[in-house]
Amino acid sequence: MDIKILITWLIPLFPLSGWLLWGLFGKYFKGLSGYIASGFVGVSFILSVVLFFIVAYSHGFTDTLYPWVHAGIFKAGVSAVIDRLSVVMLVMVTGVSTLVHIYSIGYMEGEKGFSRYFSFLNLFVFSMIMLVISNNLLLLYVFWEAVGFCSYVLIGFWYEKKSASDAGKKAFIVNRIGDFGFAAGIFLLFATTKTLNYETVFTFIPSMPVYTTTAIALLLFAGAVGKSAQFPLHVWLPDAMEGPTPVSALIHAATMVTAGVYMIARFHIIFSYSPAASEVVLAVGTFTAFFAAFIALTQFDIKRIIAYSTISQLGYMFMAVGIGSYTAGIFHLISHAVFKGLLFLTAGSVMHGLSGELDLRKMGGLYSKMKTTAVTFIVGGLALSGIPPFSGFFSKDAILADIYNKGFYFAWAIGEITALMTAFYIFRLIFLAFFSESKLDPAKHVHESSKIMTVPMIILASLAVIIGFLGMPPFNESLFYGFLHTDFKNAAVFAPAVNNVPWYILSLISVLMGLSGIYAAYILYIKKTVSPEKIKSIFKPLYALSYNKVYIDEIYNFLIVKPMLVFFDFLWRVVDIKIIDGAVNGTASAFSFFSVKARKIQNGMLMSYILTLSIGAVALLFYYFIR
Amino acid sequence: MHNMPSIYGMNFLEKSMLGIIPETVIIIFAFFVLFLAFFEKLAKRNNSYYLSLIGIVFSILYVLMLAGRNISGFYGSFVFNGFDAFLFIAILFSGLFTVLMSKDYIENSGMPAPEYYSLILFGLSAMMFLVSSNNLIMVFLSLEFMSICAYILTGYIKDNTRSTEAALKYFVLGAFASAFLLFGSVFIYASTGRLNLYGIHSFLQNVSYLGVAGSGGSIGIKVYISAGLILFLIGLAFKMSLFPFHSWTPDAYDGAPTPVTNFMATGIKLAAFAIFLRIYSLIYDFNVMNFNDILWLLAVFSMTFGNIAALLSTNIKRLLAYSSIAQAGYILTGIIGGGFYGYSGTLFYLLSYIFMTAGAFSVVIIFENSNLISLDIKKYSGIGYKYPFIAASMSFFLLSFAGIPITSGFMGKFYVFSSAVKSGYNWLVIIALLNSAFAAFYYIKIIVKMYMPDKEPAAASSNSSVQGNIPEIAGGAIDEGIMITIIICLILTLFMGIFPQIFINFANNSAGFLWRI
Amino acid sequence: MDFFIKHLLSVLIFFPAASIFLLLPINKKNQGVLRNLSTFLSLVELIFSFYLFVYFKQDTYKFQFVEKSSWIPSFGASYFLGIDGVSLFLILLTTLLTFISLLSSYRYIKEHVKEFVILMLLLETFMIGTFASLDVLLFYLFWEFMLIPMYFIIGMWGTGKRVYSAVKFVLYTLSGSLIMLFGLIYIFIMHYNQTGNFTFNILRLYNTNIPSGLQLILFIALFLGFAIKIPLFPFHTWLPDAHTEAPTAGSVILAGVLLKFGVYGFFRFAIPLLPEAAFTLAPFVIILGVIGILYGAFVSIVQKDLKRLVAFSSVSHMGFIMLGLFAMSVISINGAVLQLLNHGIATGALFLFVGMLYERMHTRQIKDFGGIAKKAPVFTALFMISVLASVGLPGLNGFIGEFLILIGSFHSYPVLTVIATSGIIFAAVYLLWMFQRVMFQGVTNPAAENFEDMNLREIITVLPLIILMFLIGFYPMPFLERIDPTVLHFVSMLNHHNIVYNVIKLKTGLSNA
Amino acid sequence: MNNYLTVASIIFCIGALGVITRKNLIVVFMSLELMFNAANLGFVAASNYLNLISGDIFVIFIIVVAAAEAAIALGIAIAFYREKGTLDIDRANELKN
Repeated sequence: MDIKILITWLIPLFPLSGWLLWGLFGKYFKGLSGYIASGFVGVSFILSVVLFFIVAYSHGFTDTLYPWVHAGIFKAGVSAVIDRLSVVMLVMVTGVSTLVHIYSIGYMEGEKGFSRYFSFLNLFVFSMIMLVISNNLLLLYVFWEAVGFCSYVLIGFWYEKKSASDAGKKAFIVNRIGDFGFAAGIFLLFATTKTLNYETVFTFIPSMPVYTTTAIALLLFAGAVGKSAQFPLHVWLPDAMEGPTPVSALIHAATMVTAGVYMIARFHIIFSYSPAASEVVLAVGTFTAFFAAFIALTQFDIKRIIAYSTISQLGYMFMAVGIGSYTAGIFHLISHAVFKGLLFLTAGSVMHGLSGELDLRKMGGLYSKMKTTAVTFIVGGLALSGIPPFSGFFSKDAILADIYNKGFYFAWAIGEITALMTAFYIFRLIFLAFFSESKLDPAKHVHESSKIMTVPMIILASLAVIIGFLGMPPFNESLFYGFLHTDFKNAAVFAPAVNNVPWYILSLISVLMGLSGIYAAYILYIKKTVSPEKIKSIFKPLYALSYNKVYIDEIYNFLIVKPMLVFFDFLWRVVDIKIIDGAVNGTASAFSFFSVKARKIQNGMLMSYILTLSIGAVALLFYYFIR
Repeated sequence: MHNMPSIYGMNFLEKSMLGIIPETVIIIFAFFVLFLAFFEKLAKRNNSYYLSLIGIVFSILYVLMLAGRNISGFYGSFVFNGFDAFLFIAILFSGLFTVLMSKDYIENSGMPAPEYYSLILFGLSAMMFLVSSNNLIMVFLSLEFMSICAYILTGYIKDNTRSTEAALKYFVLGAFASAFLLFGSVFIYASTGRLNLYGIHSFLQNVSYLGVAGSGGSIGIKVYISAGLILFLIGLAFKMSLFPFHSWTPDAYDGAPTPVTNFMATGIKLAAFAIFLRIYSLIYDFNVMNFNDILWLLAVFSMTFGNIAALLSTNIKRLLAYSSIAQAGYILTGIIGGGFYGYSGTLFYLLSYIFMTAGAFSVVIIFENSNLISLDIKKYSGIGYKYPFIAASMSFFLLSFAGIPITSGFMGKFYVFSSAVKSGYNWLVIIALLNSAFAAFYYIKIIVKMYMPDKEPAAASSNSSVQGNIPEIAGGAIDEGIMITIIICLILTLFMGIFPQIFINFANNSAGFLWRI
Repeated sequence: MDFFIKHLLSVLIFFPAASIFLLLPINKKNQGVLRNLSTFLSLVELIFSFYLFVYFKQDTYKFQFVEKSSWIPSFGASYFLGIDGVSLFLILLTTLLTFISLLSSYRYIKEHVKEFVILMLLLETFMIGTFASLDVLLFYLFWEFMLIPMYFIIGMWGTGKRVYSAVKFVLYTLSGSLIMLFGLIYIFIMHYNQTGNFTFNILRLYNTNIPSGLQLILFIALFLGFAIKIPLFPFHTWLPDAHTEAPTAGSVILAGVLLKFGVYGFFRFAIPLLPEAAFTLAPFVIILGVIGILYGAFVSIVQKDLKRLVAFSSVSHMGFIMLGLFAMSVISINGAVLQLLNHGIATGALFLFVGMLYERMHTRQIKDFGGIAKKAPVFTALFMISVLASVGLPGLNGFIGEFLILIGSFHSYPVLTVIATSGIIFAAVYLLWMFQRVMFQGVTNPAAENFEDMNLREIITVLPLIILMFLIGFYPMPFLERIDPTVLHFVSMLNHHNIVYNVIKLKTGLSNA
Repeated sequence: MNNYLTVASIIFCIGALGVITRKNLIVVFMSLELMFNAANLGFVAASNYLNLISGDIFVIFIIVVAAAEAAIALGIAIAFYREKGTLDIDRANELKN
């Protein structure tokens, strides 16, 4: 067996075996399972790096492990596609996972169900890897749902909390709604092309009528909307913060939620051949970016703020893939994975330090108490708000510059405003948590987290500093672009560059946006020249809207969930029991009624018997003779 | 027509006698049994019981000896051929069962045994005469003979108001019906001038060749013979207990001693159907009148009425009575289906019918003998656990009535229904099937009572839950005669349900004799 | 050995019935012996049935293990057995589930153990016979008598309104199958009128040519019989009652095997005998199926009784199967057949778990549970796997079947398929919600405080099903490659009919013009 | 001969009506006899018309049978009277439904 193929299949094998081990024999391992699990993921990280270089210096390849489902003309195997896109994703996924695993050892210390946690974390890594390398839509769909399942389990890790198990259920069901569209897309694709294998499908796309392509693309995008928590299916992600923080870092920031972006990049041919669909992607992305940032402005739960910022950053990525600059999208995906993972881990460390406190209003002045955490957090924050030289700057500007140059000015404007808001809310968080005077009760003993937690944070922070330079502007001469764009060369160019404003002007604007956001936060929360209360009172309705997350959950509840339940109850109590079953029992009672009547004939009176007999006789004679 | 000459040609007395040997044997034994009554000592114990059994067995042997012969005696007023052989066997079996199951019953009732058994034997011989009779006089005589025995047997238990009342009703209605039969034969005679069935047959044939009896022709003959046939049919329909001539059935079945009920349900029905089949097959070929749609009506009404009435009845004997009305409807379906296939189907069904009925009644008798249990179905609750074998066989017979597969009932139903479909009576079959669907309800109701007493199994511990209201069989032991009956019926019902081929062959043979006329 | 393989089907059919005679002499007092012996016997049966799997030639659609001997010549009925890829797996499912349900009822069935085990074995005989028989009369014999043991099982060991449910079950299905009997008799007679000899050999009856109009009527007659068994949407009301009141073993067999007979009947009899009618009426059947999918899901959401919920979920799943079958594409029928197995496995497992819950807490009301996950991790894990299999989570068996069904049906019925696909959402809703309320959250019912985890016997009971879930989920080829040839042949046969049918229609159209 | 038969039919109907309407057991039996005799009349007329003897033979048999039946009838009537103390047939209503 060829070495690279061996490597390819070893990468998912390790987490899989990890899952089985902890799942079956978890209780024999106790704390050890954490280290071994991290080791497993680490190994597959190293392997993926090796694979990365193999691919970088040779070329991509595909391989089929075994034929999986063959029914009639339907053929799908367990097969992998290893090209530059997938290796990049692989390195990112396994890398972040490794760090999160290590971090979790400290974070989940002494948790009941420690092994269960790691088993499912391993299962998730396995599923994510498979999702990235899968070579046909069936396999993709399988692991598309599998990761959703993992997140369901991990969100509901503390299942005894109703809120937790609710959140898990919500995540799964909302994802299912998206997957419904995704599945429909796959059906349509199969109905038109009679195959689900990537290369074969892609060969069909250019010759396909554009409306079909659009339909397919939009249906697939529905799946992405669900998975990547875009509006209107974003509702599950904030609630998902009920899960352990490392889970949020890994699944709900770095990897799973970006699967939607990856999927679109993977199917760039389908999307690029349907401008309309891409328009929709762009629109949804833009709106979500703005909308989520707007909600994030006024939240007080630090994890929720970061969650909303994740949604908004994903919006950026969709903007990117929506205008056909897939490389930029992926680049932002990578850098975002790094700094958002960092932010979550640090937030987790804050929680850890405050023994589970999440409310900003009960924090403050933590800088002195937990320096490492604070510094790394600030690094993350700077990266998020796109201040050079942090990675966020390069990746976000690559996107915004592309958008401007391709002439989507409105989207660009929104993007810039969002950048401002982003900088504001993240620094609002930083200032309130770390710098403003302490509001937490002195009884609580605050402590810096243990090494095993801080080391991954530091690694990620340093990555957040350096990784950006891979995309050194001008972006389309950068290292990353050079490495990846070859995969997208077959994409149809539906949005050509209309004007060529040099990158530094645009970057300047966005940097200014970021800085002004930070400054606004500064004067509001440190200098206090303007009190937040005042702002609040000025924009009261807006504030209320933002604070209550635009009432989306409530709307869904009242417009969809409640009426449905009522309707279902009606179906059961009335249609099923009353009407259908009533008919069945009705016939039975009808028969018994007749029976009573019939036995009346048998009344025991001899005369009436004779009468019946002779009437019968007469009737027969009559019946015959009238005919 | 092959044996027409033998009908009008010279016959030797021996040959004639040969034809009626089985009946003769039975009658002789009947007289023996009757004589036993004169000697106090002999009347004690069960001599008469065993004697009548021996008689029946002998007669069966004779039938088997004669089987395959084709005899027509006494100037054509008797025939004996495969058809008769088959039905003789069936009738004798029903007599055998009746005798077997009545030992304890008669002892409990405290009535003298010899007369009883002799009456049963006389009744048997009458039935056999009826089956093989080939002349309107003989039909009438043997019918009356049979009925008189039945009347007496029905009212046999002295000082039992129910029994007497049943006899009364049965008698009045029976006489009324046979008056119809008689008047019918008047018309037939008046129009054809023949009393011999073959004679009538040939007459009709000639007439139909002349194109008279068909459409047009001398209306007189047509009207007379049709009226006669209808009246005749009414007379027989009464014995077959078809709606609306059924009304005696529930009361007579209810009031009569249960073995006698069994006798009526199996023997009399069998004989009536047999003679009807014979006459019908004679007149069927040339549509003197379109009998079938009248029969169609009768069948549909009978099965529907029977099932619906049985649905709520709580007395098991009445329930079986109603169900027998319904069964008559099903059997009639086969006759309507007609043709070789249909007739053999009918015969097959009749055969299976006597076995299941006899079985069911013998189970009823078991619980009647142990005087602790009445005929009320409620009292059957929970016997499934106390008497597993009896209850199981009872359920099996009931399922056979309901026509569930692997019982003979299913095969019979399938046979007659397919014959009806074959001759295009689809609606009849659909109605019949729907009927058997909801007929299943009341059969199952009894099984429910036996196996699923209305208390939570969780509540009471394993066996005490069902011990409570179950009767002890008097003296613990069940009469072996009844057990033999049950076992025979069980085996045959099962066997006819799974491997019916051999019985189908018998039925085919006898039906073939009908057909060749 | 050779003889054994040659007559394997007869052995499989009559071994359980024969083993009853082993059980009869045993005194009903010593229940342990009865239980163990009967379980062992069913295990032996299961092992026998593996031979079927091993010696099954997978590259042909022809019937295998054929046995033919004369039975009732004058009806042309013969003792004609044989299996193809479809009935093979259904028989395996039957033997497996019988073994499992016997094993599962050690604790549930406390009284009349003897009667119980005897009835179970009897039932097994008739179920296998139904799947194996290629002679219509033989099939009908097995098919209809099967009701009786099931009826006793529900009525004698059930709970609550058990008698009502049992009687309802029998009468409902009986009336259906009697109508069906009419249809079968009619075809039988029709074949006689055309060829002049009676036969019940299904392969011969396939060649009966029946005018289209008549086919519709006959199809409806057969349809009633099978649709009630499935049960298809408007005929489903017997199912919740029967399922709810039946003992665990009863529910497992009922859901796992008895519901399959309806689909099997369509596959083996209704569609091949009356192809034109099948093609004409397929849209209506599919619409009923899709209604069933959504309706079952909707109603399950609001159920308060665990078993009732699972019962309605069966309605929903069977809807998928009907969709797949009547879409009449190779892929979808493959999926439908696979889904038959999946439904048997997943729903059977669910009923087993519900039964265990009932044994421990003596209630089936969802509101009485909660917080069990903390007490019983193993139970939780296995229960969750079965729930997810029923939800149709990828990687477990349920997914493959549903996906094949949907992707196969989409081509001919896109809209209906999409509507049906929305069923996967609601499946997630009702099952996960149920799971959450039962297993997660805090303990509300004190009875749950000392909820003991599964013991070894129970684990052994469900383990085969769990393993199968993963096996079919990750490597369904052993199943599909045996099913596929049969289905291919089935569809090609139908298409042939269809072409002829269109030609006729064309001709008539021309003649009319 | 039609007239004979008509008369016979009329008598038959009268008999039937008698059976239906009358309550007294004895009268009912008499009406039954009447019906039988109507048949006799018909047979005699027919055989006379057709110049056949078989009808007359039948009549003999009928008379015999009627006698036998009368015996049974009286037996039952006596038993009934012994139990009920009356001959009103409406009192025979123990077996019903």
